[in-house]
Amino acid sequence: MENNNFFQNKFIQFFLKIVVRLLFIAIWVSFLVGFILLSHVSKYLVPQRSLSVYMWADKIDESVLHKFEKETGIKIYVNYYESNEELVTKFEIGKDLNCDLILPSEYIIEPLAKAGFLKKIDKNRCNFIHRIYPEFMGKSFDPNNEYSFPIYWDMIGLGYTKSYFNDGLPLNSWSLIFDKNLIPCKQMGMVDDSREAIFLAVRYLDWDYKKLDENQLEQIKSLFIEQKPWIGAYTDFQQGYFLTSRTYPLVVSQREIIVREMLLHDDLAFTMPDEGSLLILSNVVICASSTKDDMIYEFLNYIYKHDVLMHNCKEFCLLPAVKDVLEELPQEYIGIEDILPGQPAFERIKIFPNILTQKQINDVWIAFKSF
Amino acid sequence: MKSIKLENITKSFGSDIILKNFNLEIPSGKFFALLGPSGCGKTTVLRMIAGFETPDSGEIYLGDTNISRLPINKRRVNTVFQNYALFPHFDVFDNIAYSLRIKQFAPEEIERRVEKMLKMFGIESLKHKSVRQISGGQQQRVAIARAVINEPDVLLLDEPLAALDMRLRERVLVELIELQEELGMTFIYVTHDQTEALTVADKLAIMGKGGHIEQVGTPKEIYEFPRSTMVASFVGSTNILHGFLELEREQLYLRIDDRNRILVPKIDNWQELLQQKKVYLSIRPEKVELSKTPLVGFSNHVVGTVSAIIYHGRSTQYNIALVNGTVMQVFEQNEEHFPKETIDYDDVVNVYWQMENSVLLKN
Amino acid sequence: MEFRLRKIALPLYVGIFCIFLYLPIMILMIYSFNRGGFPAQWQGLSFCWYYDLFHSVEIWRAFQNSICVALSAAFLSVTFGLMLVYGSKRLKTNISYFFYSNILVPDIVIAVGMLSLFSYFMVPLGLITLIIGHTLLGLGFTVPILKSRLDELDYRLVEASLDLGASTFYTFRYVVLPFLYPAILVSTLLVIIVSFDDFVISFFCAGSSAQTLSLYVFTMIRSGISPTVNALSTIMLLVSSFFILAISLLQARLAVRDGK
Amino acid sequence: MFEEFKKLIKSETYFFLITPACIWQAAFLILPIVFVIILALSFGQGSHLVQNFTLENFQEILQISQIRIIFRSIKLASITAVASLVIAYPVAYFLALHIKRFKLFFLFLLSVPFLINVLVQVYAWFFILERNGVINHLLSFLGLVKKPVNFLNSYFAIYLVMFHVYLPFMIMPIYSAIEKIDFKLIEASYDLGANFRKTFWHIILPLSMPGVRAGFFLVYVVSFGEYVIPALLGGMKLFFVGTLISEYFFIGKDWHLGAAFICLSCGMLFLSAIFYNWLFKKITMQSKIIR
Repeated sequence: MENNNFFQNKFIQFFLKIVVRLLFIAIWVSFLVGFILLSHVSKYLVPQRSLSVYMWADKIDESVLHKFEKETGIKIYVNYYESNEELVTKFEIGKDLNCDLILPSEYIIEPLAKAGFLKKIDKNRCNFIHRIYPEFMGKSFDPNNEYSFPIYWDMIGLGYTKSYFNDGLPLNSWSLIFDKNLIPCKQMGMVDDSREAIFLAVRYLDWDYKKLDENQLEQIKSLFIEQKPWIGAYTDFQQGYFLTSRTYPLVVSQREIIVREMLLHDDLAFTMPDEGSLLILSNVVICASSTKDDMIYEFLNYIYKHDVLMHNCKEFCLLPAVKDVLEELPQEYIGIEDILPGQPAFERIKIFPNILTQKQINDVWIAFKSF
Repeated sequence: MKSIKLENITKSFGSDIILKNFNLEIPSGKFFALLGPSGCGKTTVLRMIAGFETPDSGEIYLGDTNISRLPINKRRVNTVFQNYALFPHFDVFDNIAYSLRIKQFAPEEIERRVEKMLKMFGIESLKHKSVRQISGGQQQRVAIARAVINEPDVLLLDEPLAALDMRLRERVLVELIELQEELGMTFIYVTHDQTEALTVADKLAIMGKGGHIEQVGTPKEIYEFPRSTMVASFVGSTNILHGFLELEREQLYLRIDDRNRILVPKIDNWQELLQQKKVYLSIRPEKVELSKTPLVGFSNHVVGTVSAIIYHGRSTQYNIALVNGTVMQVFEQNEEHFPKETIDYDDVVNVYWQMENSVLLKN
Repeated sequence: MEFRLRKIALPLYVGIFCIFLYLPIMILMIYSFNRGGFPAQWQGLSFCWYYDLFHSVEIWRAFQNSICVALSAAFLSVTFGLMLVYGSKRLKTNISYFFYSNILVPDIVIAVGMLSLFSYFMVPLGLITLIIGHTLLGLGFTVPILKSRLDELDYRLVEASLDLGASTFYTFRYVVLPFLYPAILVSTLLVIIVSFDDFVISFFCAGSSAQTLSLYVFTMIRSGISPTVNALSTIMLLVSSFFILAISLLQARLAVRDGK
Repeated sequence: MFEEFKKLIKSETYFFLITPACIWQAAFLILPIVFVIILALSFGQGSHLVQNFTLENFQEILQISQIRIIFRSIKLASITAVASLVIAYPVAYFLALHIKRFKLFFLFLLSVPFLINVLVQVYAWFFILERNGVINHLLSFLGLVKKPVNFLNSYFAIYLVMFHVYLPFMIMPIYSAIEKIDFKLIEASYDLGANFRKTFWHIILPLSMPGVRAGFFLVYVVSFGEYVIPALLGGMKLFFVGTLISEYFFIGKDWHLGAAFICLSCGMLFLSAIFYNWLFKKITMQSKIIR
């Protein structure tokens, strides 16, 4: 009887109702949380003898990886990313990203190392260090090569259609793309990377790329705005397509993209302007969260092997940072003369140190793309 | 105020032939009703007069002008639609003023004429109400007002009462008659309800299935002298007896079974009918007398048993099964609370009627 | 004159419109059978690009991811949508209308919002986050469809069933569910298509860690023309047209069954 | 006691049923939007995303470049919505009022592009518009141009594909609105002396307005945040709202500014939508007034 009274009290009933509802909500929320946590579980589902590698597309050929898997029984999971910034974002989001090895560009290593995402490399376990050109070692982003070793290098230059420019390019200079009076064609392709574009502008203006002030950035911005009318497209991927389809006769591009097309089309050529250009280094780094050291070093030593590196370089027209491979690499895969380390032209390719903040770069880029 | 003439109209939708060589003449200034069962093509006739459909062949004349190829908006004919088709995004005033505004009358003129209409239909208070908010009867008034403000030669009404309830219908019918008298324009009223048509029309046409006219005439003519079984049975209720004709001493008899024959009036073509094996006769139930005791002075007499009694209030309907199996309906007025003679189930009764009150039908 | 304008000009216009709508897709499909790599030069019939397509490991992986995400998202959004629609009908709340907004909020806002949310709670991006995003998108489609179907259900049927002593579950299973069945099928197919086609949410909430077919097409388009993309697009087109055809037929049958 | 509890839980079954969808909506639609607003109003870095609350982000964002980009997107969305409205209306009108047979087939025909992958459609246009594409071949075959024309990487390409992709979004609501109009109303209008032009302007248009509005705002809002088409067909020469947002979040890594930009652009979107709504009301009023 008393029980009944207890339940029939309106206030109690209301209270119980709320409790039950909260209970239901809690049940569903816990289901949801469990579902989300599933994403962490996937990490434990991969086989023990496996490596997770993050890299750009077209850096290591799949056949090479298959061979490695066959030889050692270590499974390689490859994740491709499309920009260094995307990689960093991913790292910041999932702190314990299931990752062992990364092949990033040079400028991203410093922030990654600072944030503690990278592990120091044990030089004793690497058998390839002596083969790397000293020119690529000890650069400003990692002075003692504690975290990284270079594996490929490349530069920005001009790709063009020979049949359009019968006597070759009128000038071998960045003014072809920046100077209104000197542009050789109505429309051309330009890189769509703010850092690279700023560096090229600095080389054209012949400023010291190691220190830039706000005033100079303003001038670069107005240079870009001025340049816009004769730029057909800003792109990081389509340069080869633009040249071969004859959409634009002249494009600013990374060498490897153009050389890949040069192998198939005789009509194309690549050149590096006399003012010098940007050096891009691809490096190997190890994730701090990785615990698979043995396998990592086995893999590292494997990909630096002469044959393996040669295969990748020929497949994707990459330039190796390893001396014995580069010296043997046929000229057609290099696509440009006198560029090897030690030769005079090489002196004019420089790394762009991280002297600008991301915000400064953004401001320039957004401002000129808003016009 | 113009008459309408339809000549040799043929109309088909796809492979369905709705009308074939259809002819009809509608006199001017009259309330004309077009009555027929649903699906007989009466709405198609109306839509052709309005211009929504063009006839495949044949001509339509409004007065002396041929309007069969004239666009809808050029005809001086307006329609009151079945569900009124009031423009939902306009208020009452705008709905009524629509056609005047289309014709670009001066605003003051529009105001004056719409006000007049509103007053005439007694809906001044609804002037700025949305048409969605007003009742069915009010909507109907608005629809009629909208159609007649244009002062058309002919007003077409397509079953305008279908959406109203019984009680309202009777009142609106009377109002429609008054309206027609007041405006004097030709009204063409399409319906499948015979009481509406009989009440309202000066003249009416009955359409049968297959899209042809069965009979045209005043309500009285149609009711009292139907020319076909279809008309007789469609308009009001009737008893249809059949048999074959016999001529004896200049008198015409209808032999309905071996023992009974009925005296029938002569009509124009009785000689033709004499040859036919099956001839029909219509006798309205209210024109028949019923009695248990023999009566004198009637020209016809049959005997039957009562099979059903249905009490209607003002009258009682008796179903009498004749010897040959035919069932006749008889309406008796309930004139007295306590009739002298009560008729019950299974009573054997005499059925009497006068020869003149029956009609020989053409088929 | 006016009459002729509507009788001739309008159908002509609609015809041109249909050509505009379909021509690009048709050309794309035709050229996926072109032997040559360059567009617009017909060099003979060939299935080589399809051969290439079926031998690419990456495409298969992207395809598997897409299938996995689409099916999970369809299952989740239809289940949840069904529960919501039925529950809110019985509770007589209008909460369902709230889900109509999912289509109206720009994709990119949802995507960026989720990205920042996931990053704050450190949820690694991947298939799970993708499923979450697509389920949200899917709810915007399933809830309106299921709701409008449920509204057509004569509620007295449910009451009659309950009145005859059936339990809530039994009523749902044998009265409501059979009635909703076509709508459930339609919305499932729709969510699968939407999930397969979605780009923006996939791009932000998964990126490279779980590449879907859309993302794969995106990366391929970014580097220019490739006949393999033609072949892939053709297959995707045929599959989605098949699904849409199934949806249309279902709806047509539904209309017939309801005697409309 | 136990019985009572069972009863209580049973009475809340329906609440149990509606919870998961609501939680989903709250956690992944409301919460992210709230989160974007918080990000916009705060300052922080790396893993400490929210440290201090500040309005500085908006100060930073309220610059001529960003405003210009927002207006560019508004322009893009407006032109897309208005033009596809004008293009789509006759089609929807024809489909709803003039087609009697094979209606289902035509509806199917129109709903296929509606659900085809946007990227596939973009690629198809890419294929047609490019320098060696079908159009250039056709033009040179007809002798209209001597040298192939670059259609890609231009406003022309962006708008063309925007129309193509968003037209079905416009047709469907307009079609269903016109379909709902009682044909008797149109007949009544003719009957009362109106010609086609007047019937259309005073009857059909106002009555199809709900569909027009739905289609317009659907296209307007969705094309405002469009990312793929400007990115792939515009040669990345110009930033639109969609591309800038992704720039902020992926390349620029400044989430706070990105969030502030989202808030700002959504605000502008809202204001412009209010303006268009007002405009629509005006037009509806106008079309009701008969002169």
